[in-house]
Amino acid sequence: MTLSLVLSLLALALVRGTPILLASLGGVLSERAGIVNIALEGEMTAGAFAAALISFFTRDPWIGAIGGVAVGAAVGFVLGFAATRWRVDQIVAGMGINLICTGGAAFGLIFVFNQAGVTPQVPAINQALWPLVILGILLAAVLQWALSRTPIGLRLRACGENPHAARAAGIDPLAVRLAASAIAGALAGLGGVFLALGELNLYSDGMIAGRGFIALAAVIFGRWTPLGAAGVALIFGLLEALQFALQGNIAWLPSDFLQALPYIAALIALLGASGRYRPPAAEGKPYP
Amino acid sequence: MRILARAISACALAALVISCAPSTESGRGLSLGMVTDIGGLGDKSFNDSAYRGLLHAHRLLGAHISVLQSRSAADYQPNLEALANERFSVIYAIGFLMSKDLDQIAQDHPHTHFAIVDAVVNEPNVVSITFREQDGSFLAGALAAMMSANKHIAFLGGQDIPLLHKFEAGYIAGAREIDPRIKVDAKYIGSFDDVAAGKELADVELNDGADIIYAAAGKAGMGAIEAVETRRGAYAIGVDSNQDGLAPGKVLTSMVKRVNVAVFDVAKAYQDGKPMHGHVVFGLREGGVSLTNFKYTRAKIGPARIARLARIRAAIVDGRIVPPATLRALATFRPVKL
Amino acid sequence: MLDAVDLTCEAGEIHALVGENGAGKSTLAAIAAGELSADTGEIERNGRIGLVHQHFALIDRLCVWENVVLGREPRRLATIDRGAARAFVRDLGERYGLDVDPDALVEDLPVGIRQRVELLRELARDPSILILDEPTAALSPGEVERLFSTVARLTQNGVGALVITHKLDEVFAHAERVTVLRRGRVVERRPVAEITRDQVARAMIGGDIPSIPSHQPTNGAVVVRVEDLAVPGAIEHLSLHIAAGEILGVAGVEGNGQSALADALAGLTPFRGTIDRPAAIGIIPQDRLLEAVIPAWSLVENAMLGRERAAGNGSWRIDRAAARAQCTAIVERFDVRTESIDAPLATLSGGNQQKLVVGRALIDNPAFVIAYNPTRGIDIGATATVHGELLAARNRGAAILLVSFELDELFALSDRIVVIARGALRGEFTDRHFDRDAIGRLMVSA
Amino acid sequence: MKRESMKALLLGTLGVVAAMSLAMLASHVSPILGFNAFFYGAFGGKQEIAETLASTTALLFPALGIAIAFRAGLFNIGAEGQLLVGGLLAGWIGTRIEVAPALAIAAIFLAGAFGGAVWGAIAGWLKAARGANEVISTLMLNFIAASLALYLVTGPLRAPDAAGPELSLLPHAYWLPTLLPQTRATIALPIALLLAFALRYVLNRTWFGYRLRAAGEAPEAARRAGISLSRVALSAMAWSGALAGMGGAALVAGELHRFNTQLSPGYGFIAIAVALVGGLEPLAICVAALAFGALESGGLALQAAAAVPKDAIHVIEGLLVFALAARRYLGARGATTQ
Repeated sequence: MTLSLVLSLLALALVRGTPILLASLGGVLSERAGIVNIALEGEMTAGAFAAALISFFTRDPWIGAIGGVAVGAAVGFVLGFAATRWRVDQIVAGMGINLICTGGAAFGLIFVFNQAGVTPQVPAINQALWPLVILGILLAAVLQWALSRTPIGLRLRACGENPHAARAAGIDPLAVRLAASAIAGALAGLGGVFLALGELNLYSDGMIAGRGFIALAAVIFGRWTPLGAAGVALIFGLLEALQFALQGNIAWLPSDFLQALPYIAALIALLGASGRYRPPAAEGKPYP
Repeated sequence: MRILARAISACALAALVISCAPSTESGRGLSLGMVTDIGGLGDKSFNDSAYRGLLHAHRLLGAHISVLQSRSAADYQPNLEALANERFSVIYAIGFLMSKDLDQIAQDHPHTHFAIVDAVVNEPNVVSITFREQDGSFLAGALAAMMSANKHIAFLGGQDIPLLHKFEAGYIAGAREIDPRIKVDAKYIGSFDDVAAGKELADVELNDGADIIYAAAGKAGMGAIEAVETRRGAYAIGVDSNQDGLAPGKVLTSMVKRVNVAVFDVAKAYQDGKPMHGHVVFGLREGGVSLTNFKYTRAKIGPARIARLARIRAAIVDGRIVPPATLRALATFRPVKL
Repeated sequence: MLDAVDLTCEAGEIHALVGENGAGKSTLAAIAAGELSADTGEIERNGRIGLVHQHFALIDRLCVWENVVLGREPRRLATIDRGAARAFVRDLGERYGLDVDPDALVEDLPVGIRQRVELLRELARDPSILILDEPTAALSPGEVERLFSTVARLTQNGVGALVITHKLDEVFAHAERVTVLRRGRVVERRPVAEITRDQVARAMIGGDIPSIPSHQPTNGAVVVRVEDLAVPGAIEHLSLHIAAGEILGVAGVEGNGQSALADALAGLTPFRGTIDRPAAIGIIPQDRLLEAVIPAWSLVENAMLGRERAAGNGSWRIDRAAARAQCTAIVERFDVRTESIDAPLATLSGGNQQKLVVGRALIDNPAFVIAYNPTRGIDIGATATVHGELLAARNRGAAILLVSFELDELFALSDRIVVIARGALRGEFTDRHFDRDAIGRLMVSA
Repeated sequence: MKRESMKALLLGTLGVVAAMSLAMLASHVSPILGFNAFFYGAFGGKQEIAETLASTTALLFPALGIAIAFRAGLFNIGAEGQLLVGGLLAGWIGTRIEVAPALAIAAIFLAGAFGGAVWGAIAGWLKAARGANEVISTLMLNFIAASLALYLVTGPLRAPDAAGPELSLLPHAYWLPTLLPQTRATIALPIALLLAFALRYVLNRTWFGYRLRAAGEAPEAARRAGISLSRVALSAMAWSGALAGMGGAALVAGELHRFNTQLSPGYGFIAIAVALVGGLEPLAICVAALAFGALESGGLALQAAAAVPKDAIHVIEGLLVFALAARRYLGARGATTQ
């Protein structure tokens, strides 16, 4: 294998991994604040759809990108609000949000564009693909640092571990959780923007294709740390890239097996990790 | 008590049922029903193409039309059943996966006229429409081989299933017709929906040195077109619908599968009182499959190559070349001296 | 919970608040510290009231300094000034004699140290009054002395200390005034010098102190034998034996291998060495809510836990009539006060919950019983019932391993006491000749 | 029933109705017409009721399975994969055996249960032996199941007559007997209902169910009481998968009459919502499954009559999940203020 092939493989791994990475960072934030986030898939969908929609009407992809992030944040806010103020079971709320977002986007296509399945081509920010990849990795580092080194990070962690103790220290756990959930939505939305406007120039039903759930796995595999989750997301991207590269080159290996390769690798990794996966102590528990 | 509460809550929805009454279409005049496969409308591919045929019939023949989309294989049967019960004149099953369901329903509704695309159902009231995708793909492969500067081309499939092997086998054979030693990569995305993965996989093929990509992957195939857009000297070939306009100049041509023509023809024949029956094959000769007219790429391709394509097309039409329809047949395919 | 309580704590005094569990002490403390709000009445605070919780309200997976500075972090630009935070914790520790490594993870710390962290956290907020809720429940005698010397240092600096406790020894050794709370009302308040122990005790329970059945000499064969036990990270080379009709008390500071010993004997943790014990075994776990019961479930369902197959008489289905009968038997014999055996266990007081747990462990007359802090956090009446039942089981011939952090309890019940420290036995006291000072020294020996 | 609970319930229902009306108005359909179509589609006639019952059945099996795992404290999101593997094995066995129909149907269900159980048990074993997080493992196993099924049906198990990713039709005699003639409401529904009662009995009346609930409710207390959490994890996941796998078998033998890799439109995921809305109580889950089944089949009819897209029904399902979850909150608050 030549150096250029290796480099292109790594480049593909980064592109493939970044949307998962962005969503998983959101997952880390909200879960460290104590909110289980299985709504990442829906938030990515909402972000991607809104970005394409807004870019189409404003003809300005940057407004579209910002809009996608904002809509992702709004969805995250709804999840956070339901989980904190209404005390709705967080998994139930996440399920509901996933259903509403995927269905809503499909419906929006008909309603707005009067065509099913896919938007027309919209102005995109393809030139920002690599800056976004770098932004993702930087964000992981910044969040890692912020969680361990800043007052906000400490308070966020405290709310995920023991909201009662946080309350006693003068912190409002509900506000922190709500904010974390909204930021998580924004990050997942950015993941959707990356796909819709960074890599492509459209929204298409089913285009998120389970990346939000893979991001959730990255959160857990990465042991609820930003760098860990980012690493897992990128390794996953690398496995996918390998799968792409190997297809057709190993005649006796069916493509279906290769397509399952990243998931099989994840299972084997689980075997070896012999799981001391401890989620934040108060995760999923409503407060007060 | 809690169970009771839940039961009542579910029943509250049901309480609104009382208002219901049958809303069956009266079905005067020509009415056309269509059931899509899982790809659904918006696949930029054969469901959309069939829908265009339906719209055409609506405009030209004044037909009432209705489309039901399916979310899983389990939806085919009820969707077909629902249309049959609403007494549509002609009911189209778009996709080979519906053949077994249609067989049953056609027997249950002997007075309804059905059409199925991409499969053969042997019932008197069913017209089966299949296409010789390998023929059109053969031409696509030949064009790709002629256009490739690297002598390296690629195929990008949605899922690794027999239907797509027709595209793959025809494409590879067509390329070998031009250059027996040409390198052809064939990769499958594993999905018809994941547009980003389509683009990424196309990028892999381009990085490996391929410069022409034939994408038979429904919506996901749009990713391949995006992938070639920013690459100098790289081109894509679209599939099913005319995708040349998605990236003018970068899509050499599209291997159009004219489901719309077939759909319209079936409706027209029905209205004229001469409904089609049996197995109708749409190949190159019937205009069922063809390459587009190189609207944006004619200059790039040049008259010599276009003339050679015409010669190959003629050879397929008169049977001198028989493009392989399976990967097994591909193994024994030998280029024909024209 | 509380009814027209008034209480003052003055600067520089140690004020003891005593009462049975459930008398309302913790509620009062929470209201005073502003964590709960009262329906009527008012709290007048001169400065901040700090509260050191009974069940420490620390964040386990943060380190010491993070817990201490949470909410008022020293900053350098946008970040936490970690150097300053560590120095702050160290200085505070030195000033009050509370020696803790600022970078240690709280969950790795033994209970005694955690309490210091909790103290530090409150002291960091410059309280004018400090409330300590049951501060000595899990401390060794030495640590208790140390705690009170810290408190004394605080009061010298003008801080008022309200110490909630039920240990009268501490009241008479350290406090200046004592307030007795019973059923949410103040029933006695006097300077310590003007009241006797007996008067305080009577005020607490509103009557005579229940007596514990006496020890009858027994002479059974050895039924539990542990040889050269080792549990990685907790215990090394530990050997002991327990005879039928004997209560073996294990004294030690929490976190010195007691849990590993109990778990190994119960078959819950892997170990090396040999354990020879009867198959029939009754277990009273240490943390009731986490390890022993399912609070949302009914008494009947809780009474079955661990005995669910027995409730079906070997069949795969549960015989509900038999299960109810057994639950009723436990409720009656062990004096569990409840309106119904179908009520959720959470509706019962801690003492009654614990009586059910003890009853479940003893009802089948097991030959071997492991009792881990069997009376932690329950009232005197329930404590007396539990002690009585343990002795009754002993007198019937059961071998009992009693792990307790309350020396008084060990002295009252044990036939023999072994002292455990750092995962090994450090001494043994037989024939009920127990030397409090010697045991205290062994508990902290290396 | 408490007044607050009633009020919240009414509000939730009104919310869903309002959302549906908005959706219809947005697609230029009169809500009266739309609701008419919706309820007619769900309950309007024999065929419609049968379709509702068929969707109910398809959701009920995996929802009951999910309830088992959730009650044991295991977040099994792998019902989709378990259903697929169960269906695959059922569809394969059904084309391989030649015995009396009753025996064959039993064998098909057993095969489905076995396939699903194996797939669930993998995650259970990973949890029991290695402490692996079941969320990740079941999620990964979903993807693997999809790839495995596609490989097997297009590769080693490929049927000679198959055009797509599916196996041959089951012999007609092995098709599940129907409840209503000429419909897809089959005896799978009473089987599922029976299973719901059995599950309720097992959970509440047997020591196995007791251990399962104890392990889910208070794992540490259960462990200290001598209940092996590993064994519970393994058996709960196996039984959970078995029920989901039987759902696959029911789809294969009752609706499609063959295995197809696209046999489920995500029943395994929607069933999570069904199980949660039913509060993980088997009998309440039956009611919830009926409500979701009506939504599914009514939604399918809605797209025919009112051109509301097939996925829009997910919005309504999501709102229903939210409304019921919020109802529980409002109900709980009502209880504490009394």
